[in-house]
Amino acid sequence: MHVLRHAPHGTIYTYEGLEMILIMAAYEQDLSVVFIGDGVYALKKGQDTSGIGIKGFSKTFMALDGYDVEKLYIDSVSLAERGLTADDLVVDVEVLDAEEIGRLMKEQDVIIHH
Amino acid sequence: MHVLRHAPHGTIYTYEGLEMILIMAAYEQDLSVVFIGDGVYALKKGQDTSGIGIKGFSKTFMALDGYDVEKLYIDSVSLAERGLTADDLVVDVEVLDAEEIGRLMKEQDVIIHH
Amino acid sequence: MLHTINKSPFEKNTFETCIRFVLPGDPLLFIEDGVYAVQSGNRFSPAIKRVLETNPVFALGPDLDARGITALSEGVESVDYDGFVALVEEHQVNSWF
Amino acid sequence: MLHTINKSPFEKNTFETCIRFVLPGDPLLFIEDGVYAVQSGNRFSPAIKRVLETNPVFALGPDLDARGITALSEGVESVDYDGFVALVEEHQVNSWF
Amino acid sequence: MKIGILLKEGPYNHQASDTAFKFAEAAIKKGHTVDAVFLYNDGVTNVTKLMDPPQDDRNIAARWSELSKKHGVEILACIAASKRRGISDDVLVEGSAITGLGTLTDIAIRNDRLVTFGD
Amino acid sequence: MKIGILLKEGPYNHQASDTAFKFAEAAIKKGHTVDAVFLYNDGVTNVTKLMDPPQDDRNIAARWSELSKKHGVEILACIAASKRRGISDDVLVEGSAITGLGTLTDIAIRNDRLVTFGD
Repeated sequence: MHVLRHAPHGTIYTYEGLEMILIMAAYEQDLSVVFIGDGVYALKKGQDTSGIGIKGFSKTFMALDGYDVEKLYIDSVSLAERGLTADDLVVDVEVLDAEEIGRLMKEQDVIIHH
Repeated sequence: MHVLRHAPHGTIYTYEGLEMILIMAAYEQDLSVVFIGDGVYALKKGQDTSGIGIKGFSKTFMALDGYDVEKLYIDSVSLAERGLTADDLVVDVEVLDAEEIGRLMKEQDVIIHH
Repeated sequence: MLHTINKSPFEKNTFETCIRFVLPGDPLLFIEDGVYAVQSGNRFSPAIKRVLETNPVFALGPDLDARGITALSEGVESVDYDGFVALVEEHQVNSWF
Repeated sequence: MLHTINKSPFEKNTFETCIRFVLPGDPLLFIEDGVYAVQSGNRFSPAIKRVLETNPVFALGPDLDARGITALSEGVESVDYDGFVALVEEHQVNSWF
Repeated sequence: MKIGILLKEGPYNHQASDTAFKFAEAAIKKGHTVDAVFLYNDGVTNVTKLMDPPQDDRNIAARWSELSKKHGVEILACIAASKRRGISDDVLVEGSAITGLGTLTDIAIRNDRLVTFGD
Repeated sequence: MKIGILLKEGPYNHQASDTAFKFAEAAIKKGHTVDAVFLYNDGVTNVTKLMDPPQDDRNIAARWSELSKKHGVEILACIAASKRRGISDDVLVEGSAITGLGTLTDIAIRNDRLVTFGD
């Protein structure tokens, strides 16, 4: 399970996390991705990075489906306190509460935070 | 003015900040150092870093006096919310409130946060 | 004195720490992940509203665009890098991160 | 599942975020700047007390020593790197930073 | 038990590298196998042999190199992260290597634990 | 107006380097002099010529080098911070140099502004 917890662009963690997810998806079954905290911002619609000179990557999340990464989860509290709803996001993700995500984490052999 | 805002050891910012302060003190008059937020932990008595394999440096703050760095200020709120008092610190620092520190900042030509 | 803030207020205490030391009248400029603070309707909107009562608040437009933030808290002004430089022309800089 | 936390709770939201996802019974281990959370009598002591009602809480001794923290919140156990390894023997690891 | 380590920060600037090393040492001393340390993000800069800290300070690259020699721990830097940060074969400390992210998947699968250190 | 820049983080991992560059460009375009960019902490890794990012990405070291050539901006890495992180004369991109912290004092004194970018 990969946990994305950083906003995009301010640091590279989300971008390099996504690179890792894409490669690992080619090897692993059952890979899941969870968006917690500022990680939910990675999925925000309407990102245009041309002004900061950094390559955007929000559209790459739409491609995850093609890599058989279908388990995308997002923390409901993180979304709500940022004034966002599922409609603001570039992909369909399953909105879960913290306990549900905690239970999913508990089932994992490997968890990597980005 | 140098503003130390990081706890020691977890990152190098406070240590390299102190290195900068020592060098600049040789060139500049009127250099001041302010401890805000986790920066106040840098002055905590009783640090023993032998177990983590990183060189300790809290005693270097005691040497600042010899470099004519005499203006050491600390934010009262940062100290209080960490359950610390001036007695817990390795050097004498002037405890100020945020407004007093804000006014000192406003007088500066250069402010560097570490 | 210009105060710049580059951290998301959700992740780090930079914003909350900075505003304790800002004097009335001095401008704040949110850059990089700091711009999430001025997105309208989030947990920090009331705090931004309070700051605006005494201080001008700016956010770096290219950073807002990069993050898809279109709705700003009322009273916050978007500036480009030119505007950033213009603020630096007028003020000494206190960069909080 | 072992949850490790390496950030000061004053500076970053790591601790507050982590505890929302921890299930009852799972151990927490504070390391690096994370250990400031278990210093007795600070702003986070009540939160640590609440966590201790349902979960064992550990802090890495060498990191406590390095920071001059001698008084821990009651119920928090100090372990050395050996103890860290022992916890990893028993649990899969979830490293929060 | 077989343990893999993922290290996501560079040397000196963050304690992550020191904690990862101390943890690896302790695990080995307890009889476990530390299979590999995989370096990602700024972590790849842990293995440049050009680092030259003050004499009274630890040399972090040399320390990883030593761990590799003594205990057969593979020290592996991600190639994409390395290229971005100027880490190439020319500057690698002995005992380290550059590899792809596929190797991290192998490490995750073949070890009983993967422990991450980061910032 | 004369402006000095202090950059405290490395390339790619944090946006600080990008923002510093965009700010410097805009200041020069507005007719100001950007006197120097001083690199501290992980910031020293901005000037390794070994970095080799993907073709469709910016090359941050090359960009600083270009700025130096075109506009006479000194790109200076702190020697103590550089040694710790494996940045030596051998890997410096053209237009950059390694220097002591005394130079930062000079930069602070001789410029109207010192603007810091960090993490």
